[in-house]
Amino acid sequence: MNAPILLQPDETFILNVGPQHPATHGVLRVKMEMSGEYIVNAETVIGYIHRMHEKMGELKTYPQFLMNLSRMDYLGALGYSHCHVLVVEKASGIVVPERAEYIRAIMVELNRIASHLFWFGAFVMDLGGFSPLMYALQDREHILDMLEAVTGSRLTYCYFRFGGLYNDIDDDFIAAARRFIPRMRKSLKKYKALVTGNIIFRKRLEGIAPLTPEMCRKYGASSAVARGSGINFDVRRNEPYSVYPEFDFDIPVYHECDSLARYMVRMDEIEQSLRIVEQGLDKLPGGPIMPDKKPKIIKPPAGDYYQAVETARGSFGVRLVSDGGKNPYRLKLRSPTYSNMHLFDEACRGMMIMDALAFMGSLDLVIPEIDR
Amino acid sequence: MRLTLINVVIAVVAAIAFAALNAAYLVWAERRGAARIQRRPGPNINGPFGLLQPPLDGIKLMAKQLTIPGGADKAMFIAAPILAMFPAIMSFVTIPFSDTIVAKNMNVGILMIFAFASMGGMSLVFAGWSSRNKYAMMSSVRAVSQAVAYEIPMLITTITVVMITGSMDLMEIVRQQSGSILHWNIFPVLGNSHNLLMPFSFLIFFTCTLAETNRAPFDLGEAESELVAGFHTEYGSMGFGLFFMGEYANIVVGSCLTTILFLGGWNCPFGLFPGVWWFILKLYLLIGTFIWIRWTFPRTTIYGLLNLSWKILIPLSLFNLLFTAGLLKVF
Amino acid sequence: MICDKTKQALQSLFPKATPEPAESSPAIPSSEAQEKKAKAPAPRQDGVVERDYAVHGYHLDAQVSPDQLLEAVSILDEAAFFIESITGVDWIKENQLEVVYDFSRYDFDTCRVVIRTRLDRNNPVVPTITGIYAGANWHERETHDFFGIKFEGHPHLIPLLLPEDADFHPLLKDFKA
Amino acid sequence: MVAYFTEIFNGLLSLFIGMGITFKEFFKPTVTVAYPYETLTMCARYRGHIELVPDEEGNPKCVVCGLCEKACPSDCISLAGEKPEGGKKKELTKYNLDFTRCSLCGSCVESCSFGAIDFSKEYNLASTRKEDFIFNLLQRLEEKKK
Amino acid sequence: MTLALYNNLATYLVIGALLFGIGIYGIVTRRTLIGMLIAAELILAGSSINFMAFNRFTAPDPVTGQVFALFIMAVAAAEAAIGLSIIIAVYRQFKSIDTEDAVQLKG
Amino acid sequence: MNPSTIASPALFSVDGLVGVVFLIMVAITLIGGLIACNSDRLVRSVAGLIVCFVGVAGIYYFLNSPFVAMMQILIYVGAVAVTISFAIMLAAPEEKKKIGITGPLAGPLGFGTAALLAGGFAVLALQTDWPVQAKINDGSVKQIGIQLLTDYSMVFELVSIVLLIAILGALVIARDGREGQ
Repeated sequence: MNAPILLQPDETFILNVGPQHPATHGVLRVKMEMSGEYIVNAETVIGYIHRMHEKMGELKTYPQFLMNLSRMDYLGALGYSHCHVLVVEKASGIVVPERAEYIRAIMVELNRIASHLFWFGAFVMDLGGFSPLMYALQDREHILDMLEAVTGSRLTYCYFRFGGLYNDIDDDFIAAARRFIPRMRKSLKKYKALVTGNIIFRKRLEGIAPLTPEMCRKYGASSAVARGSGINFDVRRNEPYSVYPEFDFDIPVYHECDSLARYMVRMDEIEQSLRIVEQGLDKLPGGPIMPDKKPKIIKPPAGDYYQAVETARGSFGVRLVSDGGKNPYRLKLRSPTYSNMHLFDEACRGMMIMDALAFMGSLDLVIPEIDR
Repeated sequence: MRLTLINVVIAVVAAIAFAALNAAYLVWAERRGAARIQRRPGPNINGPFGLLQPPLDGIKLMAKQLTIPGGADKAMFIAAPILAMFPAIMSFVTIPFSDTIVAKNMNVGILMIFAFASMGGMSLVFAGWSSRNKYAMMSSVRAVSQAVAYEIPMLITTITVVMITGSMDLMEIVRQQSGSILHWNIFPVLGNSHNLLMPFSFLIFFTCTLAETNRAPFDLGEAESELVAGFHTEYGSMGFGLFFMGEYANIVVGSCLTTILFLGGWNCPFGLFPGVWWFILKLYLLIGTFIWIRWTFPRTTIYGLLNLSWKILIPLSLFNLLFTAGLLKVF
Repeated sequence: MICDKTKQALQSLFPKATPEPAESSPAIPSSEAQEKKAKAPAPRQDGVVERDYAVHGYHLDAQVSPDQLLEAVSILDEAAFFIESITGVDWIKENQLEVVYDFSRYDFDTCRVVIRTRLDRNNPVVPTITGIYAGANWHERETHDFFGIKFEGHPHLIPLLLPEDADFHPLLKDFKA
Repeated sequence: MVAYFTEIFNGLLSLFIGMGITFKEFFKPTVTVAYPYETLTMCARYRGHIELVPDEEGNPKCVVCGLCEKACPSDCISLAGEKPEGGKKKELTKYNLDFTRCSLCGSCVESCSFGAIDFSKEYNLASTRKEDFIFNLLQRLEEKKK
Repeated sequence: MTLALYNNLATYLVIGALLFGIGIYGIVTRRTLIGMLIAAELILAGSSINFMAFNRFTAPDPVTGQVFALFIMAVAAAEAAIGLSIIIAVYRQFKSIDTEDAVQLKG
Repeated sequence: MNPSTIASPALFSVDGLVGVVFLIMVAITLIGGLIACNSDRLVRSVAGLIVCFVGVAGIYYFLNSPFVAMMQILIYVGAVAVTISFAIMLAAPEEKKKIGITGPLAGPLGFGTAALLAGGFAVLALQTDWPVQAKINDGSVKQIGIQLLTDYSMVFELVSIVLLIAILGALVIARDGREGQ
């Protein structure tokens, strides 16, 4: 951003970035008012793949709605299901066996690594580097294989059940996960040398799109967007849920506030998730994966309940308003990228288009998750 | 005059054939190379190792309809891809592949290549402008500033070489590098200059070649994550095909020039059996490096690109020029 | 700790109700009786209630009238809360729409605050809080999409997730597709 | 001045390191599978579309309780059965799966307490017609019996 | 005869004169500053051709004309740079490069 | 070198083909010039200018000075045309604007003047009996270099100063406008 900003508002033109644009990762449209290469104003237009999950939630019973959550975010599906089962369990007072909670944590963390790997590849591809995407996909493929062997699907898992899990993990999975951890650590070193250390990459991200902590707060940003701006906020730590208090892991926080900081946070998070998986495998208790007694039909008592979890993309929350019936009375899904993306309009003003798109990549967008 | 004219005609035909063949098979090489780097097989269905892929792609492109977007400047829209191919083919005329394989050796051969290379940038401008597409337009503006910025250090570095050899004749430049690798202009230990900075000149020149041919990491004109496809967003069919061929032909010309100026042309590294095969070997090693670089690095920014040229390459190449001049004065 | 402070500050919005009785008002006696809420014939009175975090997932639940809203949100803004989400609930039996604002904190002094305000279903108008939280913009547009709640003073209240020409509000209970 | 040159040097070095990595990768074996020519075996828990499970005689195990139909969030299962004359149990006469709407959640298999439906391992389903994905599972089972 | 024209001084002089004429016509009829600049470049090219032709056919010293052509190029490049920066400045001032719109320049 | 004294070579002889190439060069020079002056879009004018200069370079090549020919392309196409097109992109967002003639008489008057001048020069060129020098330059770069650094060294230095001043002046003028915003 050394170049002087040449803002001539009377000579602007409108550039339609999207809904079919290679940099927007899906059907996102940004109407940019440009002055040459500089963005004067941007308006994000979302909702192209809005599916009204919240209304579906009202029309379906609790178990029937389970699989919708994994459709929200196709990269980190398990975190979203986790939140949903947690809030319903909390509301109906179902006690989850410890083993199930451990397996959930392991699975969610593996899924988080997979999601971050895909983001890493797509982000570097946004910057014009294609090979890291393929390397990241190769590593991600190991995770998908493991998850597929347990859950039966590769992307939109429907694995968590109220009170426990769909099925148990086996020794093969544990062995595969144990093999995966050192391999992933080695890959991380490769990424560090190939991408993180690369001068071109650093020059493109250093100092780009500084987001102040205050701005993050006003928009409710979470995940790496907040942590890259020096905010030590991770729902796993701030409001511990599931078995996360049992694990020893760090929350990476960077104070540079730029796109590189957001990148670094996510890369460090992969390492931290590996630590969680490692500890989870060590501590994994035996026992059942479903509670002994569980109501046949889920009918949470009337009232409203909120649960937040830290998904790969940030603080995801489900607000459940129950009237005591078989269906939720109201189910609000608070998606993290929605808030993160909202920042973009204000933050990209005065930026060059290539920096703005690099910034957009650093937000880790998954459009179905914004649109719900 | 008699022989030269026939030579020129043959050369032009040969150059077009060479350029087209190279473009086709460099695409194949690029796709295979990229696939290897990414641990994929790459095109492997059509023919052995997918070798039939390029001609089939060519047939596909030719079979397609050339669409001209509404509101486009038709004449220039059609002229631009031709202008993209033309300079590269003209440059082949004067490139000596060996002692004997040269169409028309000129005493200002380097100048000729640079003169025609400077036209290449204009084709991007015309393509971008005539498409009436905002992405294409932005791309052509980028292409102009990029072409201007990198021509300067490239020419200065070339002048350094010309100063050492004292000739703008490409064959003469190669002849002066004959002998082992130590005579080459990249390591002129035994040559007519003892310039220790020549490896850096080579790096500067190579970087500029990357930038002038719009190759990654300097492919800002067609930055797909920002400008969709840049100046050729609106092109399909053979219009796109010509741009594609032009890009690869430019790479070949750039690599030929690098080989001649720095890597001793058709000379063998050990001083044995000079011949066209050495030239071809060096040429394709350089092109391989182009491909290798493309699939390793992310793209630079436009201001990063300009900063690199104006703040690093131009000062360094100027310093190098002065250093060489001083060296020539002393020795 | 910040919970208590925020509670004090929010309670100052309700001058007539003394803090403790507000919580044990007949409509919402305690968090245990929360289940009856939906079935309770009378809508809840305005006031601040402390909730059991382990059951409900939030600490403070403040119901304010629409004209107190900006004041309440300003209190949270000054206390460095971040906006989590804004949504609505359609209480069709009571002919009311509820707008729910979720706030939380970045630091480890965890405190989730829910501010709700009830509106007449026939004329749902509420002041916008985009002046205080710029990030409320999309949330309010989304709530407008789904419930038809008008946010007075909102700079750009056009459909966000629904099509541009949508004139229906799908999350209303009487909406039929 | 020193900073200027160190930056150039470090930058160049990082570029060469990067090129070294891709060079190493160049010589590693490929990891992809040439899909139509080679296929992977699906894991044991792979969830394809559902299939009726036959008993020893090859007849469906299904007792037409309709739980799967109720459990399905997308209403893709429609089944019918009738009591044959003299028989005690209901017999399945129709079991259709509208795979175009199925989201492979597996609720139906979970809800079945008789083990009468199971996931198939089919994954390469492709067709140009929507009707091809409305499976008549009973018919499929009968074809399998033959 | 026509095919041997390239060996004739008068041919080149006529080409130079034609280019010069085209340039003059352009300068008179063009309305934008850039158009005028382009026409001026044509005039310079026409005169360069004359220098080069005399150099080839009549000059006692075989490089004088070439040197002159080179100087003309240098001057043309300088002219283009200055001219275009003026045009940009004018454009910034008047939002137009039309000579009619820039009449305020007369003071 | 009276035209009438030279016999025209046969069309398909080598010399004849050279003549044809020359005529093509002349044609593209003039056509390029006409496009440059008459098209109603400035970018087309630049394209015409480029075509014209490539033709001029070809003519220079026929005048036995490939060095100047290449410099013509390098400087005019590579620098001047690029600069002009850059200026067009910066300064002319509305291309559809009519770039016509300034008055009803300007067209014919301009054409008349231009025709008169060009015709006059042409007649002058054809009527004069030019002294012919038998010595033909060899087009060597070396000669030009020696001349530039000996006889014309002062001019050479002055030209470099002019260029330097031009660059600085251009920067100053262009920057001034920007700061005014």
